[in-house]
Amino acid sequence: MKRLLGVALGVLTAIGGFVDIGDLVTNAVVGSRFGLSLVWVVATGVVGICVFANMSGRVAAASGRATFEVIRERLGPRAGLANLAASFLINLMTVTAELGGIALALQLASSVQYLLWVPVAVVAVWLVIWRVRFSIMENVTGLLGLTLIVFAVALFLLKPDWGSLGAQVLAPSIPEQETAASYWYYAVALFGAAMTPYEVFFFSSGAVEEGWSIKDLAQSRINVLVGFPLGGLLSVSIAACAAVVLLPAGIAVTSLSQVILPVAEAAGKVGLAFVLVGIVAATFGAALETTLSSGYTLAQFFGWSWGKFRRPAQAARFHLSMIICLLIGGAVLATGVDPVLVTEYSVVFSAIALPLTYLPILIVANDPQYMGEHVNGRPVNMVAMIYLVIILAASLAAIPLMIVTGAGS
Amino acid sequence: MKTARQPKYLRTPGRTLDAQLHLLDRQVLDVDGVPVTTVDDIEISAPPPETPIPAGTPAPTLTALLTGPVLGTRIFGGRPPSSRLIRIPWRDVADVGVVIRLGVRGEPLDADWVERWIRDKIIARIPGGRHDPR
Amino acid sequence: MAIGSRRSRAALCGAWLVCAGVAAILLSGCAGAPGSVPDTVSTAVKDSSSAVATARLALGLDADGKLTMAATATTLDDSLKELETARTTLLQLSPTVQNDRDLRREALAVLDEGTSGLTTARDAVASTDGSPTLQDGDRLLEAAAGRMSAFTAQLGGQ
Amino acid sequence: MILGDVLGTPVHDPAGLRLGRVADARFTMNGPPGQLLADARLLGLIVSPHSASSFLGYERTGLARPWPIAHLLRWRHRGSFLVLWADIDTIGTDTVRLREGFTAYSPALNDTGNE
Repeated sequence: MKRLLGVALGVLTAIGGFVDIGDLVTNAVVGSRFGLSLVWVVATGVVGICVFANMSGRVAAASGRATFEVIRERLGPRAGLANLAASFLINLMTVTAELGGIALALQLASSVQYLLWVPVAVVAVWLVIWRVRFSIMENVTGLLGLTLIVFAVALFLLKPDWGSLGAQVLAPSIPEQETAASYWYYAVALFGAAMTPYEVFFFSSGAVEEGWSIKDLAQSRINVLVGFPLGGLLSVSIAACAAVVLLPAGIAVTSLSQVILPVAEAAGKVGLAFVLVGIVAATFGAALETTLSSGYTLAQFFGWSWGKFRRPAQAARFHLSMIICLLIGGAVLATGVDPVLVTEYSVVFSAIALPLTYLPILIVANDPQYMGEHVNGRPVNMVAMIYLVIILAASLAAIPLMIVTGAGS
Repeated sequence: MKTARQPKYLRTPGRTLDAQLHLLDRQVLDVDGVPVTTVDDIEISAPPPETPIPAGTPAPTLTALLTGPVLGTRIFGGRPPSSRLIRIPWRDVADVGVVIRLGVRGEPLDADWVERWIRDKIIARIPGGRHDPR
Repeated sequence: MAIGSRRSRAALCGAWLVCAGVAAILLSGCAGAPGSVPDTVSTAVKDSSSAVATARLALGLDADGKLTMAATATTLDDSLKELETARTTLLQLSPTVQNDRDLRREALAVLDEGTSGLTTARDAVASTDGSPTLQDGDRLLEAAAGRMSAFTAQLGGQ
Repeated sequence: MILGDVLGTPVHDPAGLRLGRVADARFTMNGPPGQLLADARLLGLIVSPHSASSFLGYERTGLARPWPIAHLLRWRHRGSFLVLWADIDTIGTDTVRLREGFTAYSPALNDTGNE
């Protein structure tokens, strides 16, 4: 019984933790402009993140090595540093975007200007990182994030034309008012949002934080294989709500306030309350994860002592670097830059940096010196290789598409 | 190049370590399992460069693992002065595996001075800095 | 030293590539799609009409009691910001021929109508003495939306 | 001497013919025991004729998965060989010169790439 509860808790937090500001914004933007014609990208991304998150978790459990240690060891210092620079920059952008997301959601709840909420968000995130135990942090934000299920409920309450939605999913076509370049630009963005590298850094480092061993792998596999696809379904329902309410009204999403309108239409103030709690929890959780990931990547590249399971004084550089990241994120937001815009850029940059992260994981997951008997099976390798090709294509296409479309405008 | 295509096999007694494959860029843990640094480079006791090595010179040995500024020069070129190298002597190394384990505590090592400085000057001064999260 | 310089050259080359890439992205991001005056005008009006539609949706939900005052106010603020951004892009244009100048003048007039509708709507939400009413705001926004879609249709017909 | 200075240096035979670059250095731990581990003596250098770039851990081991990556890297590393310390004449900053009549050994490690 206790074991079953553990599994359920793991799955639920995986669902609630899946969606972050990147998923929220990108899915709503895409839904309001392209309907459900890009759902296939979300599905592709979710399968990809399942494969690689699982692999990085297995490497961490079998060898005790987190992802960025592996990246440095395999790519060497130069390519490793290039990856560190890219990943760290993206992480910083994502931290900024998540902090902005918290502040924007609090503005929607209070009508107090979001810039005034930014310092509150920064301090709150830091306090949790400084004091709260890793597992409590994970479970609380994950469970509260589950309230985002209200998007799926809202979709049913809206009583959409399921046939036409289904047709958009199964026979995707580019809406006539949009160009092919924009379509593919948002395909790359959605892919980047689903496969953000920080999830793998966080997942594998979390495995070390919680001291996983091989026998915990079954549990983690269920969390990933059930939780992530359901989280993906949540992403799709965000897009579907936008496609049902906003697309026909001629609204292209550019701010967080537009994302919540379909829920309010379907479920009124109760729905609004749920969605605001969900957004705050999801962005707060993701702000914690990305801030920790910034610390993890730096510490693992340079070999510093890291981990929330240690006293802060026993991982001094790790904690200092996270404090600096949070301060930078807050400072960037204070310039008045639009957090939604930062989010859109961060997911595309994620897509660019994907290959350098996923290749070393795949290689090490095949190395018996690290893995013992738990090396990748042939089917996993095959799927992973296919994904490596997709990842490479998305990464190469991202910058040209960004320039051609003027970043999707 | 003919020699390279039909190589002879050499059997060596004892354990073999390839620098790139087994040592460089690996995590170094101290005797308590606390991360100390990463192996940024290796120092060997070879004769000075550019001088012919007389036949029969005994093979150089691996004297120390290096860290610190040497990482920057390994990536961007150049070479730090010998005095700025931070050394972890080979005699302190207890095991080489997926990680390199030391047989000593990391605390007093030179490789840990930045960590100590940041801990004592900043992190430990923030309330709760020594609080055990578990 | 030969090795050092070779390495630093390779590293420098990589650094340059990264910088160039970042610069290209920033330029493309800041400048937006470099387009003609009619393209920019059309994008600006389209963005504005999306903002006006958002405001109307929010007002409707507010009237039905489905949206809290804080959420309505924030949504209207965001819509106003969007309109202002569109307006700024139009003002930054430097049209060279009469046709383009006319186009920009008309577009600015259309946007102004949207702005006044939004201002009225915000006043209605904040109002404590019952005037203007939400209906006043919605009526103005509806008129603005009509002019925007007519303008877009006219642009498309050209 | 720092190993990073040697890695990547071009290797020439006594006649001045370029053989490749130093890809790695091999040590054996059969010296007199030190404090914790035996001393690691330099056995020789691994020379790769085509590229001295990183091999992502596929160096000289039997590892063949995942399929194209392992094969691609092995192909880039084809023709590499091990020269023993005794066959090295000079280690300079821009060349490593080998002695007359040096022997090229197979660089392969055994199965696990370890012991």
